[in-house]
Amino acid sequence: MKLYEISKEPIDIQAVIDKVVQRDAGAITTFIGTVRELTKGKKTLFLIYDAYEAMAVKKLEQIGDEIEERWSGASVAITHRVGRLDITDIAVVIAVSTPHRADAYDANRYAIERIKEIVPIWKKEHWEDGEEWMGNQLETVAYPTGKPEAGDLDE
Amino acid sequence: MKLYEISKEPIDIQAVIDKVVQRDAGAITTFIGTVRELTKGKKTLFLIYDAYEAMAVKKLEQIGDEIEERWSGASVAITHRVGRLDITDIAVVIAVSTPHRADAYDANRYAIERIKEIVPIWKKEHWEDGEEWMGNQLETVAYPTGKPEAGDLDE
Amino acid sequence: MNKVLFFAHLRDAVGAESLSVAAAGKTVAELKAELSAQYDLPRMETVMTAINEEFASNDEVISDGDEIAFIPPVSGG
Amino acid sequence: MNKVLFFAHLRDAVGAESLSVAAAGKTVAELKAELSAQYDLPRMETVMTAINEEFASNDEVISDGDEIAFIPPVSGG
Repeated sequence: MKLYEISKEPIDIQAVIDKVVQRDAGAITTFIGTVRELTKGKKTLFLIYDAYEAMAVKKLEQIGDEIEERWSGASVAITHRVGRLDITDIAVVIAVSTPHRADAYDANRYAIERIKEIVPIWKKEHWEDGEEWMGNQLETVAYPTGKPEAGDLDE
Repeated sequence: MKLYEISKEPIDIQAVIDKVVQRDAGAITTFIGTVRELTKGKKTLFLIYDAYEAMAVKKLEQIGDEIEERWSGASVAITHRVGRLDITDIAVVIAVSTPHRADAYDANRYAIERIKEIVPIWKKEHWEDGEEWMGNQLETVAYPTGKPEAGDLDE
Repeated sequence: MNKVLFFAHLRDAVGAESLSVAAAGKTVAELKAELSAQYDLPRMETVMTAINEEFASNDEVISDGDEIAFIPPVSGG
Repeated sequence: MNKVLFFAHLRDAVGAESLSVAAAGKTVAELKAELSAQYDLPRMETVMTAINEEFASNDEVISDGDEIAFIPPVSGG
């Protein structure tokens, strides 16, 4: 069973959830990232996601390891879609199970924030009047050393 | 489509999620409450959930209304199971969609905390050496006026 | 007449899911006291009351036909 | 030889998914400068680098056979 996947096919949410079911978990949270039509008033037609697949899987695994270290008893599975996605299509599913519910929310949220920092996946937005590769940190963060800061990678 | 349900049958997670899909939502969170085997070192064999069904549905609706008022653009669906549940069975599924992800986590967590306060559903734990109706606030909170405080009901 | 519903450990104590009681004109507190005298109802200070599926205060007056429910501390989720 | 991978807007700028380059002995910074001179690579100060699928510093030295990837700011999730 692969806990961390990059998928060219639509993501089966239930299949991701099934990977984290455990007898000592009382809570499972999932985060489902979907393609939103309007961003800052601009209408998206569709998206293309591309990934550096081998490294992306490694970085998802790293995020899972970070979570299991930080939240005792946590179990994690993440699948990220690549290719063309239309409005309301699912880009990512994160499932986290923990013994108690507060941890399931916190650990899940940590996962999505980390994905947006260190997992090599890019989206290209297509609008009626153009298209562009998006970068969350585009022109707002520079990496003078060529890699993210230690805090980003190891925290 | 019923957004708030009490179900005697196993809950179809995907069906609950489908109810909150919207073109302007970029995030869906789900909370899945499952039956945990160990609680404070004691081994649960199975649970029975019982509900005051008509009122429980109303109170779930109230929670949904509270969320939609507090988190702009949020959409909510909740199904709670009743009857006998075994270890890892699903007791409750809460799905919340919002335009942005932070709200989807916060609103979802609000829902589960409110369920534990105001929705008339009870669980009976069965162990090897006995059984007991559980109350989260059992003997820790009294209701001298006969109902929860205004803050609990109206906040 | 009024239907009075019991749940969880109260149902076990009463031995019935509901009782038919003439409670019109009584307050919730009076009905609670009356039933506590007839049945061994434990921890009534932790029990909430609903009239017609809405939480009600101890001093609310019951009308004929109202459905009353005693709501022990809930444990859903 | 080294395989150098490009993604997102860098791939559009280079016009190829990857190039085969002799980069052994060079630092990441040197390779970046060299490729920037040949291609119009925008916003390289925001681009991270990976060697063999792990983030690497600008001063890391490339060995023969290492797979190099230039990682623009990511936008998954």
